[in-house]
Amino acid sequence: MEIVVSGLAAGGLFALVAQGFVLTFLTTNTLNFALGEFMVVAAFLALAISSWGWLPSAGKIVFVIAVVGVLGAWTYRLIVLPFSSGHNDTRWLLSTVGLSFIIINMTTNGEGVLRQPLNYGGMDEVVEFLGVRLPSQQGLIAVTAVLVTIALVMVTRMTGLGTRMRAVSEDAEAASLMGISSKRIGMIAYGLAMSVVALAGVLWAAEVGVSPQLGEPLLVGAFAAGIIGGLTSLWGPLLGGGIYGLVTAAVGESAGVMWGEVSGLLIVLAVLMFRPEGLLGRRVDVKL
Amino acid sequence: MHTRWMVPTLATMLIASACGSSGSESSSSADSDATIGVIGPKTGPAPQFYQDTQRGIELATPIIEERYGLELDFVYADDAGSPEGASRAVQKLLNEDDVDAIFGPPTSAPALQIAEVIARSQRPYLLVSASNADLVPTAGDKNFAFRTQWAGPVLNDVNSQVVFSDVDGKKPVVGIAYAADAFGQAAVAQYQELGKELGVEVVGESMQPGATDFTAGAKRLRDAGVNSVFFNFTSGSDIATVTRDMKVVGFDPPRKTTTSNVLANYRELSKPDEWEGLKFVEREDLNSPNFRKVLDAYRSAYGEEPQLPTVVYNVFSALDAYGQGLKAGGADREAVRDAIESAHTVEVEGSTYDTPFAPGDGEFYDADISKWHVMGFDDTPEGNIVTDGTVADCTTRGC
Amino acid sequence: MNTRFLGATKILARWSDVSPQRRDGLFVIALALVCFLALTPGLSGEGTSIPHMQLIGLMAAMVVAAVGLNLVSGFAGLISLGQGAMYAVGAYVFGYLSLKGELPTLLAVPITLIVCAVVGVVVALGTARLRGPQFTMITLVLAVLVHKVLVEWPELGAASGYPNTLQHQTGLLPEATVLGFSFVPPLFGGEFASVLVLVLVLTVVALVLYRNLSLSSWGRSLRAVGESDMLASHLGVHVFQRKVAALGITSALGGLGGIFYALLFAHLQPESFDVFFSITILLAVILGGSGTVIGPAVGAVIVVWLERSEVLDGVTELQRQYLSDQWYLSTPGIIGLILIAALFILPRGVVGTISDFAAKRTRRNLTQLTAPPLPTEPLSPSSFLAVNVDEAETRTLLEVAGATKHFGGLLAVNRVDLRVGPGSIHGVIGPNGAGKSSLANLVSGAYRPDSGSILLDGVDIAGRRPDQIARKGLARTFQTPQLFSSATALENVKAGFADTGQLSWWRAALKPRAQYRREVELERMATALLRRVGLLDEAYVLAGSLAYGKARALEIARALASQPKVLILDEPAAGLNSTEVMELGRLLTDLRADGLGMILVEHHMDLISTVADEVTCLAQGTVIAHGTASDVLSDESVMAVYLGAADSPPAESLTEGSQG
Amino acid sequence: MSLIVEDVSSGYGRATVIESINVELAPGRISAVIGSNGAGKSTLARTVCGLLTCRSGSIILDGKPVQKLSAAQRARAGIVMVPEGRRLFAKLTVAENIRMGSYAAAGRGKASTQHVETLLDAFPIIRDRWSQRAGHLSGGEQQMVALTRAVASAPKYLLLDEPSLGLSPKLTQEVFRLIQLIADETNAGIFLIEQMADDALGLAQHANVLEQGLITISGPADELRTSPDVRAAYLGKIH
Repeated sequence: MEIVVSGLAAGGLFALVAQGFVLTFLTTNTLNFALGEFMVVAAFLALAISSWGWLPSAGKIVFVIAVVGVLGAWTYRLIVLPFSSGHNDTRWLLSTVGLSFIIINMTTNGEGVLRQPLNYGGMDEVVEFLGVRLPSQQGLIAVTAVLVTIALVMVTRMTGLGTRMRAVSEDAEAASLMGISSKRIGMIAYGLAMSVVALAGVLWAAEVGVSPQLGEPLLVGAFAAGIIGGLTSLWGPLLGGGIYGLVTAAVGESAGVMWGEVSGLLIVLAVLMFRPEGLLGRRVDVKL
Repeated sequence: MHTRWMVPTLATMLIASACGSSGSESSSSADSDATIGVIGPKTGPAPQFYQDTQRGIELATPIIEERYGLELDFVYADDAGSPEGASRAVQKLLNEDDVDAIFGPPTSAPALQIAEVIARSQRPYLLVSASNADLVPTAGDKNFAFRTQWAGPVLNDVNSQVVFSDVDGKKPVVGIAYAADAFGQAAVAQYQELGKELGVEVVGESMQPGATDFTAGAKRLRDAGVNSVFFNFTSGSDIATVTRDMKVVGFDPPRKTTTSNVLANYRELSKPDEWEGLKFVEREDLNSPNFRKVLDAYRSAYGEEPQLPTVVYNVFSALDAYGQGLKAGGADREAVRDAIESAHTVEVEGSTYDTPFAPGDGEFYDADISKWHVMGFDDTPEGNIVTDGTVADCTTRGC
Repeated sequence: MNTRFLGATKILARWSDVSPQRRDGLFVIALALVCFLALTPGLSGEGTSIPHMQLIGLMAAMVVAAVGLNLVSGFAGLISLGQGAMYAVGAYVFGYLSLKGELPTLLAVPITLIVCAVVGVVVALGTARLRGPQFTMITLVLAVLVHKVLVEWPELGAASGYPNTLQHQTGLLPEATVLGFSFVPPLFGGEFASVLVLVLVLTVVALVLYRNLSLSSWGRSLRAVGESDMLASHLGVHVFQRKVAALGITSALGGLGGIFYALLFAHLQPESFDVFFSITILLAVILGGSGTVIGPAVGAVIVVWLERSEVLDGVTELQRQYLSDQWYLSTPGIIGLILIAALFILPRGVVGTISDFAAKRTRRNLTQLTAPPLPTEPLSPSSFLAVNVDEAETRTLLEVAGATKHFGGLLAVNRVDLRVGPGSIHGVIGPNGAGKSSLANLVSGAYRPDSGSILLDGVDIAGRRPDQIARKGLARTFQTPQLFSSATALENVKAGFADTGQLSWWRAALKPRAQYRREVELERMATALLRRVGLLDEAYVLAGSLAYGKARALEIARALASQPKVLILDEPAAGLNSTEVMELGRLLTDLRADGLGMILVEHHMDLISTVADEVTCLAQGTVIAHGTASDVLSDESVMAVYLGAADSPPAESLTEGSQG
Repeated sequence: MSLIVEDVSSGYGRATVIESINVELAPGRISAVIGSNGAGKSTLARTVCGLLTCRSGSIILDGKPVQKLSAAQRARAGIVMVPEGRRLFAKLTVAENIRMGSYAAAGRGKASTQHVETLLDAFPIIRDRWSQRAGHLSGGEQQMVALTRAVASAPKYLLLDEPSLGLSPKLTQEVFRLIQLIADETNAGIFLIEQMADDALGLAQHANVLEQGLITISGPADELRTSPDVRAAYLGKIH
């Protein structure tokens, strides 16, 4: 029981970050390998504005989310779009990796690696849930993950924007005939995705402190969550995050933390080999 | 439109390569008595070690120069915390700058990469920070390495007397939370041996340095019935993660011990209820007048507390020992080595240490740690350091 | 301006005048010279030369790792982030064998290489079916895994490195010894770092083998895979096997880099082999010119030089002085910046860009200067067409009977019969979505038929893989020409020969005398084919810069190179102007005269009616008319499906999905 | 008020498929472009709607040159295309597909919704499928939804690329009836790009015959219906 709850709670964080992968992959067939670094940017931004007394914490978080969202949109426009022409073009992968180097390096030089506490956006009590002790922040993040997912699903199902996004992901050319520019939709998708990531970044930084290494340890887990669940399904991250969290927690407790991480990676390998589209993903069949 | 800003960047780089300015700030001047090379992670994962070594040198040098009528030069090189950086830096120091002695590197991976190279270079090798035990042969005749920070063997005694001592009358179950790096791994190996000797059960749990989750490990320690836990990490922030998750899983053993590394970046990230009962053992009493003098000097010079007070302090003792050696040995490095080894006393801001080294013993601190001090933090948000007393006191009447 | 390039022109011209053997000889000599010059500063063995020697050594290690990666990521188009992991495996295995196993270097090196190759093959077996991001992710995950294992595995010293005094009573690996002579690593002053000699010799050998490999038919096959698996398999390449082999070799070369590292520093720390390192190897490939032969080597030298020399420190200092003392980039960040910049400014890398430039400047002169001794007598057709004309009439080359293919609910090809004899052209016409291309794909093996039989020269090929079918003597062209745009027309034709699918990698790498002769022969036959399709003057033009009509002709030439019995032409006239169509018609009739059997899928009715002996008209996947051109084109139902007269045949239409 | 295509050339990659095409279309009129496939009909359609860039020449919408605009912009400006093979969004419902159309309607939304209503009344079958996934519809139904979707975009000029593709003659007639209705309802000019010459000529007032990327014949539809050249354009001249 304890393992289940704490495992799922841990998975929540990965799920939230993984949404950043799924949203962009769904609409643009690209991934932002600098995802973890967008968390870092968000965290440092949050730290920078923590002195704004006139703005309530919620306001600050919203501000951070908005700014990082805009950055995300332009990231797509400037270094992803030019390198994602056609299906065989995966240069975006390299350009985003390059971006992550730049961000990590610049923040490390500018702020140093020591973790700095973030004085808002966090709760440091420990809550009892189903008889299991959880840091309330972790619980909060897990709940947020679920809520964000539901919200995203609603947006894509109900709103015009969502319909547009689904349309573009299905057939960008036909969508352009409906007056929908796939470029703009792509920017919106990246903006949305990086906003989610920013939210995760702030909430997590509030728990563990702000540092350039904030995102790095989470990236593998988020990756795993996205791939296991399937990069083409908004529900994927929740499932994937849950599974990854459970397995790593279970194995970690029975065999040691390190083996927990290894087991997680092994699952990812297995999924990639035998079901590359993920558990909930739809197969993208190769055309001639 | 992108190329527009790319081109200038590349242009700058080309210009730079044209004038190719040097990376390590050197200050060699002809009339100095010795040039000392300092390797440390100026950039990279643990810059606090570089910073406090450098600042310690800046503070101690004038004193030592004045005390022994010497002039010392220092050449700093960044190992970026990486083995490659270290092997590149050490070659530069040894060959291009032809230094007479070497400080650091303080972190394990770089140190391990180049330990052998320095050892064979036949130059006094001064270690001022806790590094894993047999990193360098400080034993054996004609060793050039001198360590003014406690290490392996000494640590064992700390453990046997503090960590491994009985908990309310019974043999304890010892848990070691350690970083998955050389420092942690080497230490935990020793603990397990010691455990065998003393017939004490030892449980080890590793964590990636910089990781943000230790709940699984904490649970394993808890479920193993650990009642005396020791944190072996290079950075206080990792200890913060561990104590936080121990609180989360409701694991609060009667004894929690660690090293003075906890002083770096721990209290900023933790709460009083997480460091309640947390102790660390050090040779020096950080509240002693002479240690305060060092700290005050640091504070007035840099306007902040040192991340690693002991490193700063150890630089003082190391430089004093080297100063004596240099004064006696002069340009002959071997003679310098002998002089350091046979130094009678080493003085740091008023407190003196007799016959710190001996043939076959490059360790500054001797194994008898009964006179060492047990310290902890008070329950204020700042977590001021409180001294509970010497180890002897604690073992006799408990702290 | 031009005078400057005249020099280049001359050199290029001379270069291509030289005979292949001598060319390769010169390459070796040049390499050896470079290596020697690189060593000279360290011959004295002074301590001050150690950093230089380490730099050279690291360059060599990066070079072999990068050229290895180029095979998979540059040629075959599978971007791998795992090369650093193979490098690590190589270093540790070699270290372990020579310290714990106490094996002599001459034994430890080959064993290590084999181990790495095996690892690579195992990985490939699991991953080679993947493409694009998935493959990259898997390699990334593997790299992370290897790193974790190295940090945690006690036997290998874990984070204390291998070896370390605590466990192994020494911090250094034993010196390499070959035949009793031991090689000194560049760690301690006063002695010439002789291990560099060993390293550079191995580097030269590796580079020569790699170069042979990538210039051979085997290398062409990898390029084909990179273009598209489909194209490659139609050129007779067993794509999966080829990818597996390539990954094996790539891994071995990565491992060799690791061996160099172990030889140079005699101590291994897991921290040295993180993902960042894997990415720098990839950067080397891209910066130098991914997919060019020697580019990655150049890129490797540049990257290592940037990282090790103090140039980037200089850049950092400049930023701190003039931009910001807090927010600036140091080495890793600048590497990232260079990575992005390279993608923007040098999409083909340093070498790729330069050679493109040179090619542009010197093309004209080249075609005059370097055309090899062309066969003066027009090569007799039968010498490169498999069909023997005299016994041609007697048999059927291709017989399709009742071929059927569904896509979901849609019946794309419905019980189609079709027969092609030697020296005949069978036209296939029909409105859009009639199933013409589907039929072509069934025959060439791109699709598996649901039912029906397809006999090629008496052998049933239904359901076989395209490469199997290609080897049995069937070739095809594609609706949009699929050429290697960055290679010359001549190279493109060479890719068509059966060698592409059959030459073994070790033969290609070792390049025995016979292989030289074979290459010459290929050159001769390729030239002859180019002459045949009227592209002789464009022999050395990059396929990418050919006019559309000529590109189509080139594709036909490549198809002919495999000496097919049957050739499928998928809309060869599309996008051709009327004169080009005329030429095409002439070419087809010539080929017919040589006894070649052809299926001509075409909309261009004039072409059909001039060249086709038989015509089959499809509609909704069904044969609605068959006979001579004039019969079919005047057939009522055919007119109906084209013009849409009221009484067109009952066509099954309420199927779901669209055929767009 | 008209859509003018002024000696436009275009193609794929290095291939020039159509050359110096001149056609004009007035609101409310149906102009057919016929020719066998491979003649460049789709290329023309894709060039006019902006999926392909013009190599040369200009496209003028009600006096304003639009050849520089992207497909999306042209759609919002009123040039709407129903692409070959319908290209419905298979995973979206019929309703959503038609709503997608309305995004291009920009300011002209009001009128378009009424037109859509009229079409739905005339072809109730679409309403029956309203909340089904478009992928599950039959070819004919898909074509009707595609046309409705286009009308929802309030087109000033409508490009129909092979609306009869893959449909039985009966269904083709249905679809053409719908096209006629659209022409009458919305005063849009319609380029009917068709292979089925007879059907197309029956519907259109004016027609152009495309051969090897050139317009070889152009004139009133009923004249062309009887012309032998048209037949030659399809089945070659050599008889």
